[in-house]
Amino acid sequence: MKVTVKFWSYFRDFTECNETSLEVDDGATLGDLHSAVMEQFPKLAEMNNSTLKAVGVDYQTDDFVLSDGDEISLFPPVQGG
Amino acid sequence: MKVTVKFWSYFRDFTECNETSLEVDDGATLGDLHSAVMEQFPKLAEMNNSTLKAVGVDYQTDDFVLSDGDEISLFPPVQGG
Amino acid sequence: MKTQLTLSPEPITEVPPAISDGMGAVVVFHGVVRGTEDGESIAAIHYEANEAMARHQFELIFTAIENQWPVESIRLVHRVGEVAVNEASLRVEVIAPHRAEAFAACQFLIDEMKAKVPIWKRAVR
Amino acid sequence: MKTQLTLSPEPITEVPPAISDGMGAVVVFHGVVRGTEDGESIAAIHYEANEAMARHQFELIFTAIENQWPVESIRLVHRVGEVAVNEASLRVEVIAPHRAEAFAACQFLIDEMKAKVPIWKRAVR
Repeated sequence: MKVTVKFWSYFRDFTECNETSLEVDDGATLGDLHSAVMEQFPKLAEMNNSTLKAVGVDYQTDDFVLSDGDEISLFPPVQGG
Repeated sequence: MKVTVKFWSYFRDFTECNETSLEVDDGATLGDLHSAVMEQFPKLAEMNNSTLKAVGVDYQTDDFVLSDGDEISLFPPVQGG
Repeated sequence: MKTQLTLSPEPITEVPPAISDGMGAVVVFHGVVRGTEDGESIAAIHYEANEAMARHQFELIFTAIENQWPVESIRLVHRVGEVAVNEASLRVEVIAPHRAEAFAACQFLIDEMKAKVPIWKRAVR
Repeated sequence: MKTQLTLSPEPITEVPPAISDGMGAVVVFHGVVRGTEDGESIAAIHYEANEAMARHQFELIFTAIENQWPVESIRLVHRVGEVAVNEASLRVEVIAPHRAEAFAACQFLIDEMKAKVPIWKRAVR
């Protein structure tokens, strides 16, 4: 199945990419997807522990099971205010 | 020596008086003065424990030694805001 | 630390904060007269102040704040006389470099005022 | 509880609080862009928002507040795009019956925002 990944803030500088599409296996989790993305964009791996992950408009943990067409956001710690 | 006592808020309703003058002994304390005032205005005695006492613009405790001409304020708990 | 203290019967008008360089946080509190007092409907609250002492006690609180937090400015307006329901009786504005100290100083100021500043209220029915 | 959420590049203008009966406390916080970032002089901060998610996360925080405190209304404006030094990037207004809950809700809202709402900044030199 296919999901979309969006990068935000300086993650875009690391990936030189706003948004990408990935094929993942059925039953793949958000954690699996994050690992695949870090393989594709090694600079993101440095931020592994501080990366925030959302599916749609909600935060999700690594064990969240993805569905076809999901839109994933990966981004660094937020800084509003 | 002579001191002035001012009443504030509903203490004025109790005393039916804005301000009074009292003769006190040399060396009299704020506590002595308060006792004398409560004798003169018995309704104030009901508020004994919640009465706030100032000399001039500063709060003082009962052991504060008065001077001739001091202006004492007696009032109930404050309610600003 | 700049301070401005106003005790006045005039309605409180909103004034934009005067931000200077390096200041990141402005906290403004309005205390507003509510329509009931001890469960009964009221029309207004009449505030009485022992004004000289109130000014002095506010200054003591300002000094205590200056000694505790890096606050840039405090402006405080407390109305005296009659204040109608739904009107503000109090406005406090605290400006500081960061929000933690602005909130802490503003709440400390109001708590101390409610314990020490000789202002009293009387419901007007 | 009434809420109003604005994410906009427009400068934040002061609006008088809309007090309704029974409300005794208004807390307003302004977050202001400071002239230095990590010790270096800056001209502005550029704010980027993941807007759909930011709106949703703010709504979740508003709901958490409604479940904890008797708050009457929250109005929040966060600017996006470039905000010059000494201008406000954030305005939060909380109206509640009493000051304790107004202060608590306002501080909770800002703390939660800083942990969860996808907005990022970039210094403009």
